[in-house]
Amino acid sequence: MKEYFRNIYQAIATILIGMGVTLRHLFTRAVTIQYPHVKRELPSRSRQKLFVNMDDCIGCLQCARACPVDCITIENIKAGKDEDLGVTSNGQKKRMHVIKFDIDMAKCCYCADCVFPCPTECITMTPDYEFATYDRGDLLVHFSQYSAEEAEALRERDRKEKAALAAAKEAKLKAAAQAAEKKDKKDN
Amino acid sequence: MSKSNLPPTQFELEISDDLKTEEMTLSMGPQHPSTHGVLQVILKTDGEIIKSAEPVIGYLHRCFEKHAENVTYHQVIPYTDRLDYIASMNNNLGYAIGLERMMNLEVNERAEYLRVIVAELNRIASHLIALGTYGLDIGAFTPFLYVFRDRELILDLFEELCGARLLYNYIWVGGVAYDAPQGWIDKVKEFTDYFEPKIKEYNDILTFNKIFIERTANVGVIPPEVGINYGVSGPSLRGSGVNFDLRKDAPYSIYDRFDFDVCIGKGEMGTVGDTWDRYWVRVAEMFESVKIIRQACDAIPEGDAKETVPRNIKVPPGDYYMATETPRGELGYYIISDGGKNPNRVKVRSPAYSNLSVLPAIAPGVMIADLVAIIGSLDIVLGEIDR
Amino acid sequence: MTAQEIYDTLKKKFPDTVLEFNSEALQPFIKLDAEKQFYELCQFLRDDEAMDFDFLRCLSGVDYGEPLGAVYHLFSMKHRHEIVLKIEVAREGGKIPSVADLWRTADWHEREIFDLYGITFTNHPNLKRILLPDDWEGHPLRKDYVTPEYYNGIPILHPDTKGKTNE
Amino acid sequence: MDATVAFFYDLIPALSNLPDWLSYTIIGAVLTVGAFLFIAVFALIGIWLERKISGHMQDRLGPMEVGGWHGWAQTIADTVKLLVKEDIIPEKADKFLFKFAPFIMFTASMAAFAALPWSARFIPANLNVGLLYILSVSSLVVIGILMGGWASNNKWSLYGAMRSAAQMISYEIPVALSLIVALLLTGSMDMQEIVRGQAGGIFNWNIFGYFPLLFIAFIIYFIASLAEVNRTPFDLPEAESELVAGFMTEYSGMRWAFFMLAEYANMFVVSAISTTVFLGGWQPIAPFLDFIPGPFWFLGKALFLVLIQMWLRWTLPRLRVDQLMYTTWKVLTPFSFALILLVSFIKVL
Repeated sequence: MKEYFRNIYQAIATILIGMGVTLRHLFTRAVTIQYPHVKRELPSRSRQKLFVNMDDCIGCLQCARACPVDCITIENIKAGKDEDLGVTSNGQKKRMHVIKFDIDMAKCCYCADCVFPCPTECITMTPDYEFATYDRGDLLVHFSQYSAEEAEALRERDRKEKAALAAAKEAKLKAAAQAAEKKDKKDN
Repeated sequence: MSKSNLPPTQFELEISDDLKTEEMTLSMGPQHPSTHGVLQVILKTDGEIIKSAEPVIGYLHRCFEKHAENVTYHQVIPYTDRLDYIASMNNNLGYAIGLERMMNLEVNERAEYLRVIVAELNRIASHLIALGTYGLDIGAFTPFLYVFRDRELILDLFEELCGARLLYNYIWVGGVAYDAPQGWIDKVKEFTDYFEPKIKEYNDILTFNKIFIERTANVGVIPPEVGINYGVSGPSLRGSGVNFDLRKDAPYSIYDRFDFDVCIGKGEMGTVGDTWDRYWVRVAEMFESVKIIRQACDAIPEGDAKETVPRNIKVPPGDYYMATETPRGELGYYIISDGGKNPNRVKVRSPAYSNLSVLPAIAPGVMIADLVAIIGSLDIVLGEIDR
Repeated sequence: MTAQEIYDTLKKKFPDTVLEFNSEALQPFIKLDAEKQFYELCQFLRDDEAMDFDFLRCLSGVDYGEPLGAVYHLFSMKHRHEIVLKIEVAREGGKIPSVADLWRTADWHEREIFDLYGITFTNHPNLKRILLPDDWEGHPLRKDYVTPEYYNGIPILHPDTKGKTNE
Repeated sequence: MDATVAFFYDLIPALSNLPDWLSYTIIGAVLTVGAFLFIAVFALIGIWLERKISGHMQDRLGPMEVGGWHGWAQTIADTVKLLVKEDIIPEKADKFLFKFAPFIMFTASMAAFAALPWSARFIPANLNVGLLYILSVSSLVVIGILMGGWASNNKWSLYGAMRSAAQMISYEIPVALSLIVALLLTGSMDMQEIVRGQAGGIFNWNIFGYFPLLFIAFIIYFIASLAEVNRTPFDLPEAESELVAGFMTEYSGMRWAFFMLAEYANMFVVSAISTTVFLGGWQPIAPFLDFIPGPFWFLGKALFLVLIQMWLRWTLPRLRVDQLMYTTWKVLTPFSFALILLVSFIKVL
């Protein structure tokens, strides 16, 4: 019997305590913010959208290799001997035409693993978080500064160079083989 | 209970023979408000009383272990974040320490302290969610938002530290990804001072509420032998009165330097090992975490936290099982290395996986409403169960 | 008890089952033969007063290249000691006696290994797939597993969506 | 009906020139439409209030966007959305019962409005057993819930329906018993009579009669009425964390909106009954405040009780089924019996 009344007393008392808590909160300031109208300043380390400063990129592929989800695609063309592509802001010489530097933000897992290995600190995560789109394709960001024609021209040049190189190599091999043949004949 | 392994039941139904009853099969989930994700439980019920419950998992399987074999050691870390997404820091930690032990790597002192601070902060954040969702399962909505309010502050701290709010990729092999920014340690201290009184508020509105106690005490009792036999760990096992905390029993990182208690369930409101005890262990653990964080903040040395991070992770061939105490229990990484760039095998012994497996043993005989309470008190995260 | 002592005791009691002991490794392990008295050995480990391994921490399947294997990490709550057991079985038709009724943890873990490696556990109460759908083909964690292209007519491999949405 | 007809004849003298059947029909139709409009408006305001109160209790703001000032038009927007939503009936459902259930529930709660005394002169139907009438009509609600839950052909809905049947029938008893305590004091079931008996300021209200006996009766009635209208901590028929949405699981769109309307109408009805029986109905808080019209007091007091219902909802967890039964049969019912005994004993003395 005592237990019974104690239970009732406890129920009423704890319910009143709980109601006290909620009543107190009814008159405290809300902690939420009205998002689209009020925006929070994100800390500088905030990992949101990726950004690549192409002026500094040397096309070393470190970021693409570090990415655990393969969301970075880079295509490089070696610069010609007489071409000067300038230097990066920390003094490294650029040796590559980076004709393609695509980041698929739809795949990105925001781990920032690509940021650390970059030797020129050109790939960074920015605090920009508002990049929702209606089309998933729009999340594919092209960073390369080369236009499609320029890229194609460079590719063509590279193909030719490679072909020339291969031809030269073949010629060299042939010459070597001929020389060997001659030698063989001589020996015999 | 003897060592025979019959599942115990809460109470046997007494139904007279001439009463014609029929069992009903009920599929709870995978879309259900209180299965904490995509868990399905096939229930056989007699009225509201459950005859048997069979969890069906795998709806969130993301092939973590297969992935881990195909990426480099370092690239596994972002994937470990996604196991238990409520307590990512703790997931990073176990994997990193496992590899460090295999590589025999000393870790920078400051990094060790930072690791402990973030791991304990994350433990608080995770327990807060456990509290809130548990209240939600019982039907109290308001505490849920109070805990989110305070968890947000922890996430803000993390965001300032490493830029991410949920999936941190912060604890690396050999150290941490970022050193603490200026004044961050003070902010953590400020947070602990703010947070401690808040726990009393949760107690007022939820923990000691009579209805809440009635709903949770004496429900879903896991006897200690059963819990151990089923591999239950963490707060769920400690709620049954078993003193087993890897931070104390097999200290990793620098946990042996801190003074804290292991909280175990004492059956204050009912039987030892009931859902209220499991809940209460979590509340008490938040106090302990605050204690650890305070000590760590006071003792943290100056230095470069990234000093000991190796450029290339070369793991000698061998295998190692690294178990750490996450908010949910013993998280084990069984890592096998063949000396190559990628791990040969990363097996995750996820605590929630084993914790959930005890459900068929304790569910029979309880009501549907109690089943919800039991699932809530086990504090499962399906991301970790299904991996 | 140290791993060495455990090994000595086991070697004495189950000379056929215990194959090899490695104390050099980071975590000393005992290699066992699955076909001979494995279950009895596990029962002994659990029930013996001096052993009292009541907590099966982890049970992992491993692909060792040619053979498949299972690794048991045992822990005693009372004595706070631990031991690692390793088993190797044949790639095709490998069988291990189930310990699910000794440690109920093993129930789900064995199902998982069956699911992902295809090792059969004899006497398991409910051996079926756990993580993957019941009608999945193959055992994905084997090293020689080839991802199928379709599952029930659903493409598995993600089409390369770079630059466009999937139409 | 006579009082109401007289009231309307006073209001619009032209009505009295019409034949009786026509004027009665017109008055009836006007009252029905009025009640419906009142319920709709009250539900709109009530849901908005509920959102705002829960928001502020939880340290947030609640709806703020639609309509400008504190999102006042949010519920209106939601209603429009519900109205234009696709009407989905599960294929395996019992279609007739499924369609019918929300309206039964709504009709039952609306019927109770007929006997609420709004002011000294205005009561739609002045029955001499007004209280009994309200109690009996409002218990029809359970039929609507049971029908909806069964017809949905969903196990969760069925659970919700079964729970609500058990719950509401059990809670009828403490509701009725605690009202009897007050009736003993007033000696009438006529709503107007009950209110008139409480004239003369706050201390003459029934709640303070034989203090604290009737105060306890009021608390019992309030708790039991929470169960009657399925509010937390007794919201087991809905129990979103256990039964998804209970008997409403399969409902959407307009039919769901009717369930919602009925719920809020019920909230108002039970509050109105406690206002009438315990809190002095349309009587002002003190005699000198007589100049403020009755409906203001009546509405104000009822709204106050509705607010307390909301306050409780956002504070408390939910009971389990057996604990719910425990509460009614082992706590509320014995207490109200004891009160009846005590009050009648005192009365006899």
